[in-house]
Amino acid sequence: MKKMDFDCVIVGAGPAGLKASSMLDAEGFTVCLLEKEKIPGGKLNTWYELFPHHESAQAIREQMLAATASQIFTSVTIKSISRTDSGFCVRDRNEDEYCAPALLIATGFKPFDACQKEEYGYGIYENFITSVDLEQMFREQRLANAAGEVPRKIAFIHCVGSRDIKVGSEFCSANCCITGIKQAIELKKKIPHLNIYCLYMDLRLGGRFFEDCYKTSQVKHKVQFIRGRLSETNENPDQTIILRYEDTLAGKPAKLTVDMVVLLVGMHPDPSILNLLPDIDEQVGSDGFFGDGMIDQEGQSMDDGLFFAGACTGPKSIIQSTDEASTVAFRVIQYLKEKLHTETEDQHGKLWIRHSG
Amino acid sequence: MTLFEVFLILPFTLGLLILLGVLTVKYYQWFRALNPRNKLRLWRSLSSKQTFSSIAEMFRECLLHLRIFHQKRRLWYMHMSLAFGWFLLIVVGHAESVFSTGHIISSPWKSIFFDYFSRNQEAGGWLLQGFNHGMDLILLFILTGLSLALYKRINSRLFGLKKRPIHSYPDRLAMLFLWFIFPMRFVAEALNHTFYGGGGFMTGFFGDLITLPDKLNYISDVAWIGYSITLGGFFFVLPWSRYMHILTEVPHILLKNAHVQPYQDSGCTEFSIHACSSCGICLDSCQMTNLDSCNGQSYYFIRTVRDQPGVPENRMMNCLMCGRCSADCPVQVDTLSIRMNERIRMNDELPFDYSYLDHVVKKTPRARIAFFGGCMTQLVPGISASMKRIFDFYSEDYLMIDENEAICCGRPLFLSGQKKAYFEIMKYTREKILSCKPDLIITSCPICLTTFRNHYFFPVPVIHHTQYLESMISQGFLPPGQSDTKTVYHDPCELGRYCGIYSEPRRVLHNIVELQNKTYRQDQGLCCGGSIADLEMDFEDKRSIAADAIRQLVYPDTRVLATACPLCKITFRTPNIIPVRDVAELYAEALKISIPARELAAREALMEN
Amino acid sequence: MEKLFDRLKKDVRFQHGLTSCINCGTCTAICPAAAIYDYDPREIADQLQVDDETILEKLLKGDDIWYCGQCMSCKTRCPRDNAPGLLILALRNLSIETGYYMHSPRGRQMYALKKLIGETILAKGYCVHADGVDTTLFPELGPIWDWVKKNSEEVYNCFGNSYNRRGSGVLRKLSDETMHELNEIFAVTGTTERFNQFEEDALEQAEKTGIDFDESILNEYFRKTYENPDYDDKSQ
Amino acid sequence: MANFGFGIQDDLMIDHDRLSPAYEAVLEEVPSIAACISCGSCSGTCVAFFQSGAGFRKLVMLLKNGSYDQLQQALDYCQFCGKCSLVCPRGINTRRAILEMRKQFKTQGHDIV
Amino acid sequence: MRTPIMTTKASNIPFLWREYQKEIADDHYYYVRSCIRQNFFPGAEQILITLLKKDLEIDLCVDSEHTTCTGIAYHVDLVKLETTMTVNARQFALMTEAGYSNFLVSCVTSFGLYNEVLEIWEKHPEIEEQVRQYLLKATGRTFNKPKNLVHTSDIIYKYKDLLADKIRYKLINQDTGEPLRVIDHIGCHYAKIFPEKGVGGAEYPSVLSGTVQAFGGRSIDYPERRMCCGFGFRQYFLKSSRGYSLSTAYKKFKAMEPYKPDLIVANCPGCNYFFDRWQYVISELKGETFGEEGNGIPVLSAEELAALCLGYDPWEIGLHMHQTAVEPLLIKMGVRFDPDEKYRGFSGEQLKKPKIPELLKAY
Repeated sequence: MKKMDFDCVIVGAGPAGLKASSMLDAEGFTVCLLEKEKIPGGKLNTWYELFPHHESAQAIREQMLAATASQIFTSVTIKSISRTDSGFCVRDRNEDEYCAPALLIATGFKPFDACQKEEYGYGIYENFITSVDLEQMFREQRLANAAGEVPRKIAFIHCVGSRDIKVGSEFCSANCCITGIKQAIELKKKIPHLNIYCLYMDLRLGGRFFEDCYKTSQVKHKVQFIRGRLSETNENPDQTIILRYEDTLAGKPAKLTVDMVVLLVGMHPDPSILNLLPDIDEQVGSDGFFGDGMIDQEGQSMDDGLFFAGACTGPKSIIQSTDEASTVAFRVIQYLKEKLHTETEDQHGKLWIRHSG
Repeated sequence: MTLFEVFLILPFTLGLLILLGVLTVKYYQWFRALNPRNKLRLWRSLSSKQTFSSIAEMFRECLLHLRIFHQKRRLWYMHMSLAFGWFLLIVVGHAESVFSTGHIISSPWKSIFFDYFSRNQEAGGWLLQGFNHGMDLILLFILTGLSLALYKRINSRLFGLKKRPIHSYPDRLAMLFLWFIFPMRFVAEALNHTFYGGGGFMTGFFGDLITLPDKLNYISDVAWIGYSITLGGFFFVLPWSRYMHILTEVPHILLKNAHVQPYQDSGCTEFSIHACSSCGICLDSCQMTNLDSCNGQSYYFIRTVRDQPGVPENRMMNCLMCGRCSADCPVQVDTLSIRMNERIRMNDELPFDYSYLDHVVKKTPRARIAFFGGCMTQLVPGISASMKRIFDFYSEDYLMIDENEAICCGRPLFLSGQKKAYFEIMKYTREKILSCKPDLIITSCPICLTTFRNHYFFPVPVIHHTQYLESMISQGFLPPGQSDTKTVYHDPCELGRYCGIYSEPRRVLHNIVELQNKTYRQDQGLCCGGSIADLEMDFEDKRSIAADAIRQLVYPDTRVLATACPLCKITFRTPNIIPVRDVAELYAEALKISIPARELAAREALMEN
Repeated sequence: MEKLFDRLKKDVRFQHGLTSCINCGTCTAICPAAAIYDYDPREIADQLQVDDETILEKLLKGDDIWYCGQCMSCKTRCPRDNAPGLLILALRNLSIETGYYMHSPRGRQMYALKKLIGETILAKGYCVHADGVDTTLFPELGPIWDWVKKNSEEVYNCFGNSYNRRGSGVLRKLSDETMHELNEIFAVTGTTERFNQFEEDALEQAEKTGIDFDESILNEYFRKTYENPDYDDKSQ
Repeated sequence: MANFGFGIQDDLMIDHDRLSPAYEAVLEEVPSIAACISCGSCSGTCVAFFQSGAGFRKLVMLLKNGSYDQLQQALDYCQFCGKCSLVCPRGINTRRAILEMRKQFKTQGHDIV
Repeated sequence: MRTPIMTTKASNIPFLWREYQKEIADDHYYYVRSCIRQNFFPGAEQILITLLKKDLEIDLCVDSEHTTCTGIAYHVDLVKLETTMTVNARQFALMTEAGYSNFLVSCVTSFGLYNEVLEIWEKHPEIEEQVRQYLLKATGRTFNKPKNLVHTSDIIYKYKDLLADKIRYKLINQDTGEPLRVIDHIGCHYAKIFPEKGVGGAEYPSVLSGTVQAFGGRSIDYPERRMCCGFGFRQYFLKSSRGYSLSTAYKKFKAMEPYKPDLIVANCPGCNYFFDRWQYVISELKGETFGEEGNGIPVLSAEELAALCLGYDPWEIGLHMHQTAVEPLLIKMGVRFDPDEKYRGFSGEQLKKPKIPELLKAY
């Protein structure tokens, strides 16, 4: 039960949070990062290598941690967030209070729970994994199917939990396509004789060098791309999986038997923070992500000191969220400067101390 | 004749006999293989005065290698010294023996080993001395060439060759013998001088340097035998090596001047490929030599045809067929035809079915000019659009034959070796074009033009659109507009080397823009790299060739690269270095007036009334 | 003449059946018909996305719409909540209303179905009735069915004892009032009219192709359409 | 056996487990076909398309799916003009590939599966 | 200037269909029969009534005046949508007049159709209004929409545990003590059209598998499990396209073969019929049978299964009208039955036995 005062409280110590904090304390503001996990780094802790250049996620994480001087509180479970006259107060489970004029939400996203897409059989058949599970496998260096054997045929399923009204997510998660291709290449590097198939509807490879990845995967690694969305799956007695889909380029139903299926799960908004925030409804878009995604960033609540950055404002790659984080951080700085300036009119010392520090 | 002499002569004579034997057999077979029409051609030209010019050419090319002289001087000297020098050695040597012995007819070895046989006869006056010195001079002449040849192995750049050809094993063996022949002769003669005197200024001088006790005089005999063996060995290997060209060039020149081509004629092909001296100049002229991947240059190709039954596909298909190699070839081997033969042999039987084209060909309205754009032009609509505008301007009665329904001229099929399919397509295309009963056929695609000229046998003239434009200008219809855009013209392979159209486009351009390369050397045009003849090359390679060609073509201040082939235009676009325009497009721009002359006339008519 | 598409759009099944198609093919993947015929529900949905009269007319006159087996598996799968199965119903309905169904051999089979099912309904109030089906029309019914038919009274009366009689057991006879009501409904809602249309069109077709045609259920025209719709396409 | 007037029809479903030897062979010779993104530029420009109904992208697809009969028919229509190779955004050497396919079916005929 | 943003979606909260339970009323049902079942499996129709009335003491109204729902005619495009809706409306009217509000349907096609009609009315009240007009004009009747619409298999599922306590024979192989391997097939129109109308949704409906497990059997998952039986309405009714129906069913049989099922349970009269008869046809056409030693795989409906387990006499349930013999199953389960009674008629006389198929065994 202690009360701590900062200039800015950042919820979520993922890429966005860390980036923002590093920029803020470079400006001399005192910042605290609240992280619900045991260690900071957010999703960087779950990824193995990052697209498109296969950089090590761990290395990036270390860099980002090194870059920030802010206080990081881990294993923090937020109980409530309240708006005070001097800004915000975040109270966690053991009644500690973190108060600041500015609050930056960088809670990131939540991978789609593939169990919801029942016809795909994740959680029912053993040889189904999600792209997140695969990253885990990579990090543990054990690539094997349920029977513990090295797979010979693997299928990647695109758009799982994306662009699908039946699971209430009509948006495109934007990063699964490239993730799948990246993982396919990594797999092929580790298991040369592996046959890899990608079942896709469209390949949305907007980012820089993504197309190169795609072409490499085709020509160099012989990954086969089949245009058609998975419709249903079944398990054979030998635990291999039959995939049922249409080869939409041929206009005929098709089937494929594989040892293992990787579901490229979409990026969904994390509802856990939703109900904690004050006047939340007008902060959330129809897709459940924060903000309105307008180019006119004023849409983000400049006036009241509540800011959002990273994948909590829509599906983003790491580089995109850090970019956004820095822009938002800049706005936070402006906000704080104005606010503190107005404060200094009654108590001068504060400003002096602040800027001497 | 002593037993030793027999030993001395044996290797040489044996080699010579085997050589002559093999040669007669081979030549006889190849001659038999000539197809009757070509045989006839040959006889005709032999019985005409054509023969004399052929003989002159033999002298010029086989001995003096003048074509090389025009290209690479150092290389020329190397080749010439060896060829011409040896020739002289034989002729003068014979003369010498004739003079010394007295009888005109003397056994060859008498002259070959003259110094040996003329031992112990004291110097026969100043004339014989002169001969000795002359022979030494010739030998020196050859040895200088030889030393160059040796140096070429180390640094071919000195001779202006980017890449040194990698020879096959029989070639290397033959070369080894060849290299030893003249040094051996030199040594033999020198030693001969040491013990028995004679010889000229060089052999004499070196002979005097060596001082050995007389009882070692057999060394010189050994040297002579060595000489004989190298000679014999060389003769023995020759028929199975590239040195076959030394003799085969003679029939090759005769055939060439009788206009006998290797295309679809195995006999002529044999003569041609054996006439190739593997000098490696074609490696130099081939634009693909810069690509590390390529091994299809004519040098390697012809050697493979010569040495092994089946030619590996990539070697046969990986060629732009731009014709630069045969243009530069000192022996003028028709590499393109030979390549076509191989391609046809491989792919002629592939299945096809063009019956559906029956529906395509339909009656078209009559028109004076039939304009055939060709497939490639369809991808460059600018050309046909401009041509339309030009035709309208000159109020021509024309018809765009393949505007709506494209149909291929068939050359791509032909170049890939699918001859049967090609002639099938040709039927339809020909019919379609003639369906409008034109007086003149204009095409904007050099590829089509080549085919039309080679195989279509149209009853009416076929010209390229640049020729049409040129005729317009020469008739005095100068386009009103004249821009000062600095422009470089690129000669498309098929327009230049295949159809010999160089000056027309230049004259046209000269009248509408500021042409930077008015002067040109026939046959030296570069290839854009996009040739449909090449079936192996990756896109990246094609692009790099294009980029390379552009760099060679343009000047720093060049604004536009003009060409007269849609395919060149497309290919040059890929490296994205400089804007590429077709002559037609530039011409159309030069016609600033948008109202066609026809309408003008109509208006004037109105005014009058 | 009202545009075909406007008529189609009026059909509630069309409204429910098509929001927008992303051509993912989940429908075709599990479509039993697509695995057996040259048929692709995705394509049909896709074609209907644009208001193209000619395409629609081609569909209505063609064979494709008659291949669907109405299992509705497609509705479950579609990530955009379309239902090609419903579209098909709407299309077939329109095809019949416009008379285009006569252009397709498979469409023409409507007559056979009317004979088999339609008339049973109006006569007995059942879609299928034991008296109407036998192993000549439906050989797969098997020997057991011959046995049932032979002793229908004995067999069916075991279950409610009201076979073709008033009562509440199986295959009971429906009261005349009920049958009258049923016929009324058919008349009021325009299905009777449609039945007559089938008859007339069939007669016309039969005359065109010179095939015997009469009121009896098993006339030659019925047999031909029932057993092989392409009978007359053979000659062409 | 009894005759019911109907029978068990065979399944038209594409089986992607079945390998296509011809595809492997062509891929060996022309690796660039793996880069096909089925954009259809080739079909759009093909001079024989109105007849064959199969541009290069469809040829590759048929080859992959092992539907050789269709493929062969479409192959025979090709005029080899090479426009497809010029428009291909992935710079695939289409003409070489088609030549290779023709070879495959000349040597092996219908019976390869 | 701030743009208004919509509020967050409820559908973002995760939810598993498998655990989904639909609402099933406890009592007071108005019962409508199935055309196909009355013809081919009349026993199932009849036994259900006894089952509900006797064993579950449910108040059930068995009306003699309801007609077909015209479902088949509707799906073969014979009758217009309006007609079908009006006929269905008439059934509702009868229900209303009888003073009931829970509608019990025995046919899955009808079940789907009723649901669809209600859905349409829900979305388009004007259509409902029009249908009311039609009905009034044609019959002078009015109706209330049913509060609760359930399929017979739903009720059996609802009371499965209650029944499980009463049953005499479990789904257990008496010789081995192993639970019987049961294939469960759900009629397509049960949940595929409206997942929320079926127990467990469309992908893994537990309406049958749940019952089977409650009765001690083991329900098995196999490829093509969710595939249609192949009825295909017009595809089946026209001989020319009947191959569609057969081929689809054949595919399913081939898929389930490796799992050696002892029994197929379906909740749709049509599916029952096809699985039963196609086995016979396949045996005749291809000389191929799927069960052990040429017996074929017995096919039961949910009602028949429940009744059998409860110890009713197989012939009272009408199992003798199946083409694929059930005796092997009865023996496995240890059901006591009298073979001589099999072909006894209503009047009590012993009827002449039916012909025996060439390959498929019959007793």
